[in-house]
Amino acid sequence: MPTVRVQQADFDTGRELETLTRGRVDVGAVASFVGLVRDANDGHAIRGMTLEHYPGMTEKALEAIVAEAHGRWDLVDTLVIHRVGALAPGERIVLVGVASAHRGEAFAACEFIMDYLKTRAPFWKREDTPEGSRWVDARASDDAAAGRWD
Amino acid sequence: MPTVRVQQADFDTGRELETLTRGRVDVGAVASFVGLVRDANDGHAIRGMTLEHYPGMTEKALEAIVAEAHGRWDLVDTLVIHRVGALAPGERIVLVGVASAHRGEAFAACEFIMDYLKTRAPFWKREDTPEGSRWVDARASDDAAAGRWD
Amino acid sequence: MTVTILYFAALRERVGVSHEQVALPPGAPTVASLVDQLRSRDARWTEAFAPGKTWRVSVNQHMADTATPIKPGDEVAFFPPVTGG
Amino acid sequence: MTVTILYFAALRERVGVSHEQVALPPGAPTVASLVDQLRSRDARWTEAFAPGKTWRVSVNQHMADTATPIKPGDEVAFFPPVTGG
Repeated sequence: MPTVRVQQADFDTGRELETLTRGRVDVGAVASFVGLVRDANDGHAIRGMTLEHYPGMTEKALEAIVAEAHGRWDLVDTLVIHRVGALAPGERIVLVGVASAHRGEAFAACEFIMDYLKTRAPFWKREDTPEGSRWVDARASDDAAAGRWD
Repeated sequence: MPTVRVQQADFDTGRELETLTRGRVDVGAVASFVGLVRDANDGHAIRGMTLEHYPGMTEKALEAIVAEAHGRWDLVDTLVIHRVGALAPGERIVLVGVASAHRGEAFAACEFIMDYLKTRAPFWKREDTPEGSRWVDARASDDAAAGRWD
Repeated sequence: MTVTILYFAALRERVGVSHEQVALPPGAPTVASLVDQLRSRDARWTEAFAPGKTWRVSVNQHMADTATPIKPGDEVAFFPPVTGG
Repeated sequence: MTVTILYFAALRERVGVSHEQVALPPGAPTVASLVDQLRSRDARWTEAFAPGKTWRVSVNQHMADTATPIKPGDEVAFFPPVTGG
Protein backbone atom coordinates (compact mmCIF):
# COMPACT_ATOMS: atom_id res chain seq x y z
CA MET A 1 0.00 0.00 0.00
CA PRO A 2 1.80 3.13 -1.19
CA THR A 3 2.56 5.73 1.48
CA VAL A 4 2.71 9.48 0.84
CA ARG A 5 3.44 11.89 3.69
CA VAL A 6 4.18 15.62 3.87
CA GLN A 7 5.50 16.59 7.27
CA GLN A 8 7.67 19.06 9.14
CA ALA A 9 9.38 16.38 11.24
CA ASP A 10 12.50 14.51 10.19
CA PHE A 11 12.21 10.84 9.23
CA ASP A 12 14.24 7.73 10.05
CA THR A 13 15.37 6.47 6.64
CA GLY A 14 16.08 2.91 7.73
CA ARG A 15 12.86 2.49 9.67
CA GLU A 16 10.77 3.94 6.85
CA LEU A 17 12.40 1.68 4.25
CA GLU A 18 11.76 -1.31 6.53
CA THR A 19 8.03 -0.79 6.07
CA LEU A 20 8.43 -1.62 2.36
CA THR A 21 9.61 -5.15 3.07
CA ARG A 22 8.43 -6.10 6.58
CA GLY A 23 6.82 -9.52 6.58
CA ARG A 24 7.27 -9.87 2.83
CA VAL A 25 9.25 -12.42 0.85
CA ASP A 26 8.38 -11.24 -2.67
CA VAL A 27 10.62 -8.15 -2.71
CA GLY A 28 14.01 -8.63 -4.31
CA ALA A 29 14.93 -4.97 -4.70
CA VAL A 30 14.48 -1.72 -2.80
CA ALA A 31 15.76 1.40 -4.53
CA SER A 32 15.67 4.59 -2.53
CA PHE A 33 16.63 8.22 -2.69
CA VAL A 34 17.23 10.81 0.03
CA GLY A 35 17.54 14.49 -0.84
CA LEU A 36 19.39 16.74 1.61
CA VAL A 37 20.02 20.46 2.11
CA ARG A 38 23.47 21.50 0.88
CA ASP A 39 25.33 24.52 2.26
CA ALA A 40 25.84 25.94 -1.24
CA ASN A 41 23.77 26.21 -4.42
CA ASP A 42 24.76 27.84 -7.72
CA GLY A 43 27.76 29.41 -5.98
CA HIS A 44 25.68 30.95 -3.16
CA ALA A 45 26.29 30.04 0.47
CA ILE A 46 23.13 28.59 1.99
CA ARG A 47 22.41 29.04 5.69
CA GLY A 48 19.16 27.16 5.49
CA MET A 49 15.95 26.95 3.54
CA THR A 50 12.20 27.04 4.02
CA LEU A 51 9.96 24.69 2.09
CA GLU A 52 6.45 25.87 1.33
CA HIS A 53 3.77 23.60 -0.08
CA TYR A 54 0.08 23.57 -1.07
CA PRO A 55 -1.65 21.48 1.58
CA GLY A 56 -4.06 19.05 -0.02
CA MET A 57 -2.86 19.47 -3.57
CA THR A 58 0.69 18.43 -2.70
CA GLU A 59 -0.46 15.09 -1.30
CA LYS A 60 -2.77 14.56 -4.30
CA ALA A 61 0.05 15.35 -6.72
CA LEU A 62 2.43 12.92 -4.97
CA GLU A 63 -0.23 10.20 -4.92
CA ALA A 64 -0.83 10.73 -8.65
CA ILE A 65 2.92 10.42 -9.35
CA VAL A 66 3.14 7.22 -7.32
CA ALA A 67 0.05 5.80 -9.08
CA GLU A 68 1.64 6.63 -12.42
CA ALA A 69 4.80 4.74 -11.36
CA HIS A 70 2.74 1.70 -10.33
CA GLY A 71 1.06 1.81 -13.75
CA ARG A 72 4.38 1.91 -15.58
CA TRP A 73 6.28 -0.73 -13.61
CA ASP A 74 5.51 -3.86 -11.63
CA LEU A 75 6.07 -2.57 -8.10
CA VAL A 76 5.32 -4.13 -4.73
CA ASP A 77 5.20 -0.97 -2.63
CA THR A 78 6.25 2.68 -2.68
CA LEU A 79 7.03 5.35 -0.11
CA VAL A 80 7.33 9.12 -0.48
CA ILE A 81 8.00 11.40 2.50
CA HIS A 82 8.66 15.10 1.91
CA ARG A 83 9.41 17.63 4.63
CA VAL A 84 8.21 21.24 4.75
CA GLY A 85 9.16 24.22 6.91
CA ALA A 86 12.61 25.42 7.93
CA LEU A 87 15.56 23.11 7.24
CA ALA A 88 19.28 23.57 7.94
CA PRO A 89 22.19 22.39 5.77
CA GLY A 90 22.69 18.64 6.20
CA GLU A 91 19.03 17.99 6.98
CA ARG A 92 16.97 15.51 5.00
CA ILE A 93 14.30 16.93 2.66
CA VAL A 94 12.77 13.96 0.90
CA LEU A 95 12.76 10.16 0.89
CA VAL A 96 11.53 8.03 -1.99
CA GLY A 97 11.61 4.24 -1.62
CA VAL A 98 10.45 1.67 -4.15
CA ALA A 99 10.14 -2.09 -3.58
CA SER A 100 9.93 -4.47 -6.51
CA ALA A 101 10.78 -8.03 -7.41
CA HIS A 102 13.65 -6.90 -9.64
CA ARG A 103 16.18 -4.08 -9.48
CA GLY A 104 15.62 -2.56 -12.92
CA GLU A 105 12.03 -1.66 -12.12
CA ALA A 106 12.87 -0.41 -8.63
CA PHE A 107 15.63 1.91 -9.93
CA ALA A 108 13.55 3.24 -12.83
CA ALA A 109 10.47 3.92 -10.71
CA CYS A 110 12.50 5.61 -7.95
CA GLU A 111 14.21 7.97 -10.40
CA PHE A 112 10.90 8.59 -12.22
CA ILE A 113 9.16 9.56 -8.98
CA MET A 114 11.97 11.98 -8.07
CA ASP A 115 11.96 13.55 -11.56
CA TYR A 116 8.20 14.02 -11.52
CA LEU A 117 8.18 15.22 -7.91
CA LYS A 118 10.75 17.89 -8.87
CA THR A 119 8.55 19.25 -11.68
CA ARG A 120 4.95 18.42 -10.70
CA ALA A 121 4.53 18.44 -6.94
CA PRO A 122 3.73 21.88 -5.47
CA PHE A 123 6.70 22.60 -3.22
CA TRP A 124 8.75 25.79 -3.29
CA LYS A 125 12.15 26.41 -1.71
CA ARG A 126 13.30 29.73 -0.28
CA GLU A 127 16.99 29.78 0.49
CA ASP A 128 18.59 31.88 3.21
CA THR A 129 21.91 33.28 2.04
CA PRO A 130 24.24 35.85 3.63
CA GLU A 131 22.74 38.39 1.19
CA GLY A 132 19.17 37.62 2.29
CA SER A 133 16.56 35.09 1.30
CA ARG A 134 15.56 34.23 -2.24
CA TRP A 135 13.12 31.88 -3.91
CA VAL A 136 14.87 29.12 -5.80
CA ASP A 137 14.33 29.20 -9.55
CA ALA A 138 13.09 26.10 -11.32
CA ARG A 139 15.83 24.36 -13.28
CA ALA A 140 15.74 23.53 -16.96
CA SER A 141 17.72 20.38 -16.10
CA ASP A 142 14.81 19.17 -13.94
CA ASP A 143 12.38 19.68 -16.82
CA ALA A 144 14.76 17.76 -19.08
CA ALA A 145 15.02 14.93 -16.53
CA ALA A 146 11.22 14.67 -16.29
CA GLY A 147 10.90 14.82 -20.08
CA ARG A 148 12.90 11.58 -20.40
CA TRP A 149 9.83 9.66 -19.21
CA ASP A 150 7.35 11.04 -21.79
CA MET B 1 36.20 7.46 1.91
CA PRO B 2 34.50 4.59 0.08
CA THR B 3 33.57 1.57 2.20
CA VAL B 4 33.49 -2.01 0.93
CA ARG B 5 32.58 -4.86 3.25
CA VAL B 6 31.85 -8.55 2.75
CA GLN B 7 30.29 -10.09 5.83
CA GLN B 8 28.01 -12.82 7.08
CA ALA B 9 26.15 -10.54 9.50
CA ASP B 10 23.11 -8.49 8.57
CA PHE B 11 23.46 -4.70 8.27
CA ASP B 12 21.34 -1.77 9.47
CA THR B 13 20.45 0.05 6.26
CA GLY B 14 19.64 3.39 7.90
CA ARG B 15 22.72 3.44 10.09
CA GLU B 16 25.01 2.49 7.21
CA LEU B 17 23.54 5.16 4.94
CA GLU B 18 24.01 7.72 7.72
CA THR B 19 27.76 7.27 7.46
CA LEU B 20 27.61 8.72 3.92
CA THR B 21 26.36 12.10 5.14
CA ARG B 22 27.27 12.41 8.83
CA GLY B 23 28.87 15.79 9.53
CA ARG B 24 28.68 16.76 5.87
CA VAL B 25 26.80 19.63 4.23
CA ASP B 26 27.92 19.07 0.63
CA VAL B 27 25.73 16.03 -0.09
CA GLY B 28 22.46 16.81 -1.83
CA ALA B 29 21.59 13.27 -2.90
CA VAL B 30 21.93 9.73 -1.55
CA ALA B 31 20.78 6.97 -3.87
CA SER B 32 20.75 3.47 -2.46
CA PHE B 33 19.84 -0.07 -3.27
CA VAL B 34 19.07 -3.08 -1.11
CA GLY B 35 18.83 -6.56 -2.61
CA LEU B 36 16.83 -9.18 -0.72
CA VAL B 37 16.18 -12.92 -0.91
CA ARG B 38 12.83 -13.71 -2.52
CA ASP B 39 10.87 -16.90 -1.81
CA ALA B 40 10.60 -17.68 -5.53
CA ASN B 41 12.88 -17.43 -8.57
CA ASP B 42 12.12 -18.45 -12.15
CA GLY B 43 9.03 -20.27 -10.92
CA HIS B 44 10.91 -22.29 -8.27
CA ALA B 45 10.04 -22.03 -4.59
CA ILE B 46 13.10 -20.86 -2.63
CA ARG B 47 13.57 -21.96 0.98
CA GLY B 48 16.81 -20.10 1.33
CA MET B 49 20.14 -19.58 -0.34
CA THR B 50 23.85 -19.77 0.37
CA LEU B 51 26.21 -17.13 -0.97
CA GLU B 52 29.76 -18.20 -1.69
CA HIS B 53 32.54 -15.73 -2.50
CA TYR B 54 36.25 -15.58 -3.22
CA PRO B 55 37.81 -13.99 -0.13
CA GLY B 56 40.32 -11.35 -1.13
CA MET B 57 39.37 -11.14 -4.77
CA THR B 58 35.76 -10.24 -3.98
CA GLU B 59 36.80 -7.20 -1.96
CA LYS B 60 39.30 -6.18 -4.65
CA ALA B 61 36.66 -6.50 -7.35
CA LEU B 62 34.16 -4.41 -5.37
CA GLU B 63 36.81 -1.76 -4.68
CA ALA B 64 37.65 -1.63 -8.40
CA ILE B 65 33.98 -1.19 -9.29
CA VAL B 66 33.61 1.61 -6.75
CA ALA B 67 36.79 3.29 -8.01
CA GLU B 68 35.45 3.08 -11.56
CA ALA B 69 32.22 4.77 -10.40
CA HIS B 70 34.20 7.57 -8.73
CA GLY B 71 36.09 8.03 -11.98
CA ARG B 72 32.92 8.28 -14.04
CA TRP B 73 30.86 10.56 -11.78
CA ASP B 74 31.49 13.30 -9.23
CA LEU B 75 30.70 11.43 -6.02
CA VAL B 76 31.20 12.38 -2.39
CA ASP B 77 31.18 8.90 -0.87
CA THR B 78 30.16 5.33 -1.61
CA LEU B 79 29.22 2.26 0.39
CA VAL B 80 28.97 -1.40 -0.62
CA ILE B 81 28.10 -4.15 1.86
CA HIS B 82 27.51 -7.68 0.60
CA ARG B 83 26.57 -10.63 2.77
CA VAL B 84 27.77 -14.21 2.36
CA GLY B 85 26.69 -17.51 3.90
CA ALA B 86 23.18 -18.85 4.48
CA LEU B 87 20.28 -16.44 3.98
CA ALA B 88 16.52 -16.99 4.35
CA PRO B 89 13.77 -15.42 2.20
CA GLY B 90 13.22 -11.80 3.24
CA GLU B 91 16.83 -11.33 4.36
CA ARG B 92 19.01 -8.54 2.98
CA ILE B 93 21.83 -9.56 0.63
CA VAL B 94 23.48 -6.35 -0.50
CA LEU B 95 23.48 -2.61 0.16
CA VAL B 96 24.88 -0.02 -2.22
CA GLY B 97 24.75 3.65 -1.21
CA VAL B 98 26.08 6.60 -3.18
CA ALA B 99 26.31 10.21 -1.95
CA SER B 100 26.71 13.06 -4.41
CA ALA B 101 25.89 16.74 -4.75
CA HIS B 102 23.19 16.01 -7.34
CA ARG B 103 20.68 13.23 -7.82
CA GLY B 104 21.48 12.32 -11.42
CA GLU B 105 25.02 11.27 -10.53
CA ALA B 106 23.94 9.42 -7.38
CA PHE B 107 21.30 7.39 -9.24
CA ALA B 108 23.57 6.56 -12.18
CA ALA B 109 26.50 5.51 -9.99
CA CYS B 110 24.31 3.38 -7.73
CA GLU B 111 22.78 1.50 -10.65
CA PHE B 112 26.20 1.18 -12.33
CA ILE B 113 27.71 -0.35 -9.19
CA MET B 114 24.88 -2.87 -8.92
CA ASP B 115 25.13 -3.80 -12.61
CA TYR B 116 28.89 -4.30 -12.38
CA LEU B 117 28.65 -6.12 -9.05
CA LYS B 118 26.16 -8.55 -10.63
CA THR B 119 28.55 -9.42 -13.46
CA ARG B 120 32.08 -8.81 -12.11
CA ALA B 121 32.23 -9.49 -8.37
CA PRO B 122 32.93 -13.13 -7.48
CA PHE B 123 29.81 -14.19 -5.61
CA TRP B 124 27.79 -17.31 -6.36
CA LYS B 125 24.30 -18.17 -5.15
CA ARG B 126 23.07 -21.67 -4.41
CA GLU B 127 19.32 -21.83 -3.89
CA ASP B 128 17.56 -24.36 -1.69
CA THR B 129 14.31 -25.52 -3.31
CA PRO B 130 11.89 -28.29 -2.34
CA GLU B 131 13.56 -30.40 -5.08
CA GLY B 132 17.04 -29.86 -3.65
CA SER B 133 19.72 -27.22 -3.96
CA ARG B 134 20.94 -25.76 -7.24
CA TRP B 135 23.46 -23.17 -8.31
CA VAL B 136 21.86 -20.10 -9.81
CA ASP B 137 22.65 -19.54 -13.47
CA ALA B 138 24.01 -16.20 -14.60
CA ARG B 139 21.39 -14.13 -16.42
CA ALA B 140 21.75 -12.67 -19.91
CA SER B 141 19.71 -9.70 -18.65
CA ASP B 142 22.46 -8.90 -16.13
CA ASP B 143 25.08 -8.93 -18.88
CA ALA B 144 22.87 -6.63 -20.92
CA ALA B 145 22.42 -4.27 -17.95
CA ALA B 146 26.19 -4.11 -17.39
CA GLY B 147 26.76 -3.60 -21.10
CA ARG B 148 24.79 -0.33 -21.03
CA TRP B 149 27.76 1.32 -19.28
CA ASP B 150 30.40 0.39 -21.88
CA MET C 1 -20.36 33.70 -8.67
CA THR C 2 -17.37 33.65 -6.39
CA VAL C 3 -14.22 31.55 -6.42
CA THR C 4 -11.46 31.10 -3.88
CA ILE C 5 -8.01 32.14 -5.06
CA LEU C 6 -4.78 30.98 -3.43
CA TYR C 7 -1.29 32.35 -4.08
CA PHE C 8 1.92 30.54 -3.18
CA ALA C 9 5.61 31.28 -2.74
CA ALA C 10 7.10 34.15 -4.78
CA LEU C 11 3.71 34.88 -6.39
CA ARG C 12 2.09 35.22 -2.96
CA GLU C 13 4.79 37.65 -1.90
CA ARG C 14 4.43 39.64 -5.12
CA VAL C 15 0.69 40.22 -4.71
CA GLY C 16 0.84 40.41 -0.91
CA VAL C 17 -2.15 38.10 -0.44
CA SER C 18 -2.23 34.37 0.37
CA HIS C 19 -5.92 33.76 -0.33
CA GLU C 20 -9.08 35.67 -1.18
CA GLN C 21 -12.65 35.32 -2.44
CA VAL C 22 -13.20 36.92 -5.85
CA ALA C 23 -16.53 37.63 -7.55
CA LEU C 24 -16.55 36.85 -11.26
CA PRO C 25 -18.76 38.59 -13.81
CA PRO C 26 -21.44 36.42 -15.44
CA GLY C 27 -20.52 34.45 -18.54
CA ALA C 28 -18.27 31.45 -19.04
CA PRO C 29 -15.18 32.32 -17.07
CA THR C 30 -11.86 30.61 -17.65
CA VAL C 31 -8.47 30.91 -16.01
CA ALA C 32 -7.61 33.40 -18.78
CA SER C 33 -10.56 35.69 -18.06
CA LEU C 34 -9.86 35.49 -14.32
CA VAL C 35 -6.25 36.50 -14.87
CA ASP C 36 -7.36 39.42 -17.08
CA GLN C 37 -9.67 40.58 -14.31
CA LEU C 38 -6.88 40.33 -11.70
CA ARG C 39 -4.37 42.16 -13.90
CA SER C 40 -6.74 45.14 -14.14
CA ARG C 41 -6.83 45.57 -10.34
CA ASP C 42 -3.55 47.37 -9.66
CA ALA C 43 0.19 47.37 -10.25
CA ARG C 44 0.90 44.36 -8.05
CA TRP C 45 -1.34 42.06 -10.08
CA THR C 46 -0.37 43.67 -13.37
CA GLU C 47 3.24 42.95 -12.50
CA ALA C 48 2.67 39.43 -11.13
CA PHE C 49 0.85 38.34 -14.30
CA ALA C 50 2.75 40.53 -16.78
CA PRO C 51 3.61 38.98 -20.15
CA GLY C 52 6.83 37.05 -19.81
CA LYS C 53 6.20 36.15 -16.14
CA THR C 54 6.10 32.41 -15.64
CA TRP C 55 3.32 31.10 -13.44
CA ARG C 56 1.36 27.92 -12.98
CA VAL C 57 -2.29 27.48 -12.13
CA SER C 58 -4.37 24.73 -10.60
CA VAL C 59 -8.16 24.46 -10.41
CA ASN C 60 -9.54 22.39 -7.55
CA GLN C 61 -6.02 21.13 -6.85
CA HIS C 62 -5.42 19.75 -10.33
CA MET C 63 -2.95 21.34 -12.70
CA ALA C 64 -4.78 23.57 -15.19
CA ASP C 65 -4.02 26.09 -17.93
CA THR C 66 -5.44 29.35 -19.21
CA ALA C 67 -8.22 27.58 -21.15
CA THR C 68 -9.54 25.71 -18.08
CA PRO C 69 -13.14 26.76 -17.28
CA ILE C 70 -14.01 27.98 -13.79
CA LYS C 71 -17.23 27.18 -11.92
CA PRO C 72 -18.73 28.84 -8.84
CA GLY C 73 -16.97 27.69 -5.68
CA ASP C 74 -13.84 26.50 -7.46
CA GLU C 75 -10.44 26.75 -5.74
CA VAL C 76 -8.01 28.39 -8.13
CA ALA C 77 -4.33 28.58 -7.14
CA PHE C 78 -1.50 30.53 -8.75
CA PHE C 79 2.13 29.74 -8.09
CA PRO C 80 5.62 29.72 -9.60
CA PRO C 81 7.17 26.61 -11.19
CA VAL C 82 7.78 24.09 -8.41
CA THR C 83 11.19 23.55 -6.76
CA GLY C 84 10.82 20.78 -4.17
CA GLY C 85 12.75 17.56 -3.79
CA MET D 1 57.18 -24.47 -11.07
CA THR D 2 54.02 -24.80 -9.01
CA VAL D 3 50.89 -22.69 -8.87
CA THR D 4 47.96 -22.64 -6.49
CA ILE D 5 44.61 -23.43 -8.06
CA LEU D 6 41.28 -22.54 -6.48
CA TYR D 7 37.86 -23.72 -7.58
CA PHE D 8 34.58 -22.06 -6.62
CA ALA D 9 30.87 -22.83 -6.56
CA ALA D 10 29.53 -25.31 -9.18
CA LEU D 11 33.01 -25.78 -10.64
CA ARG D 12 34.40 -26.71 -7.22
CA GLU D 13 31.62 -29.26 -6.76
CA ARG D 14 32.21 -30.67 -10.26
CA VAL D 15 35.93 -31.35 -9.70
CA GLY D 16 35.50 -32.18 -6.01
CA VAL D 17 38.47 -30.03 -4.95
CA SER D 18 38.46 -26.50 -3.49
CA HIS D 19 42.19 -25.82 -3.84
CA GLU D 20 45.40 -27.58 -4.80
CA GLN D 21 49.04 -27.08 -5.72
CA VAL D 22 49.83 -28.05 -9.29
CA ALA D 23 53.25 -28.51 -10.87
CA LEU D 24 53.52 -27.09 -14.37
CA PRO D 25 55.91 -28.38 -17.04
CA PRO D 26 58.72 -26.01 -18.08
CA GLY D 27 57.96 -23.55 -20.86
CA ALA D 28 55.80 -20.46 -21.01
CA PRO D 29 52.57 -21.65 -19.42
CA THR D 30 49.29 -19.81 -19.92
CA VAL D 31 45.81 -20.35 -18.59
CA ALA D 32 45.13 -22.31 -21.81
CA SER D 33 48.02 -24.72 -21.28
CA LEU D 34 47.08 -25.17 -17.62
CA VAL D 35 43.50 -26.01 -18.58
CA ASP D 36 44.76 -28.53 -21.19
CA GLN D 37 46.86 -30.17 -18.48
CA LEU D 38 43.91 -30.34 -16.08
CA ARG D 39 41.57 -31.74 -18.72
CA SER D 40 43.94 -34.66 -19.31
CA ARG D 41 43.74 -35.73 -15.65
CA ASP D 42 40.44 -37.60 -15.50
CA ALA D 43 36.76 -37.43 -16.35
CA ARG D 44 35.92 -34.84 -13.72
CA TRP D 45 38.28 -32.25 -15.16
CA THR D 46 37.54 -33.25 -18.75
CA GLU D 47 33.88 -32.67 -18.01
CA ALA D 48 34.37 -29.45 -16.01
CA PHE D 49 36.39 -27.85 -18.81
CA ALA D 50 34.65 -29.55 -21.76
CA PRO D 51 34.02 -27.43 -24.86
CA GLY D 52 30.77 -25.53 -24.39
CA LYS D 53 31.17 -25.31 -20.60
CA THR D 54 31.24 -21.71 -19.45
CA TRP D 55 33.86 -20.83 -16.88
CA ARG D 56 35.79 -17.81 -15.74
CA VAL D 57 39.38 -17.55 -14.59
CA SER D 58 41.36 -15.14 -12.47
CA VAL D 59 45.12 -14.94 -11.99
CA ASN D 60 46.29 -13.40 -8.73
CA GLN D 61 42.73 -12.25 -8.06
CA HIS D 62 42.37 -10.29 -11.28
CA MET D 63 40.07 -11.42 -14.07
CA ALA D 64 42.07 -13.21 -16.76
CA ASP D 65 41.50 -15.19 -19.94
CA THR D 66 42.99 -18.22 -21.66
CA ALA D 67 45.91 -16.17 -23.07
CA THR D 68 47.01 -14.88 -19.66
CA PRO D 69 50.55 -16.10 -18.79
CA ILE D 70 51.18 -17.90 -15.53
CA LYS D 71 54.26 -17.46 -13.34
CA PRO D 72 55.54 -19.66 -10.49
CA GLY D 73 53.57 -19.02 -7.31
CA ASP D 74 50.57 -17.52 -9.07
CA GLU D 75 47.08 -18.02 -7.66
CA VAL D 76 44.80 -19.22 -10.44
CA ALA D 77 41.08 -19.52 -9.74
CA PHE D 78 38.37 -21.14 -11.86
CA PHE D 79 34.71 -20.42 -11.31
CA PRO D 80 31.32 -20.11 -13.04
CA PRO D 81 29.90 -16.76 -14.16
CA VAL D 82 29.09 -14.77 -11.02
CA THR D 83 25.58 -14.49 -9.55
CA GLY D 84 25.79 -12.22 -6.52
CA GLY D 85 23.84 -9.09 -5.70
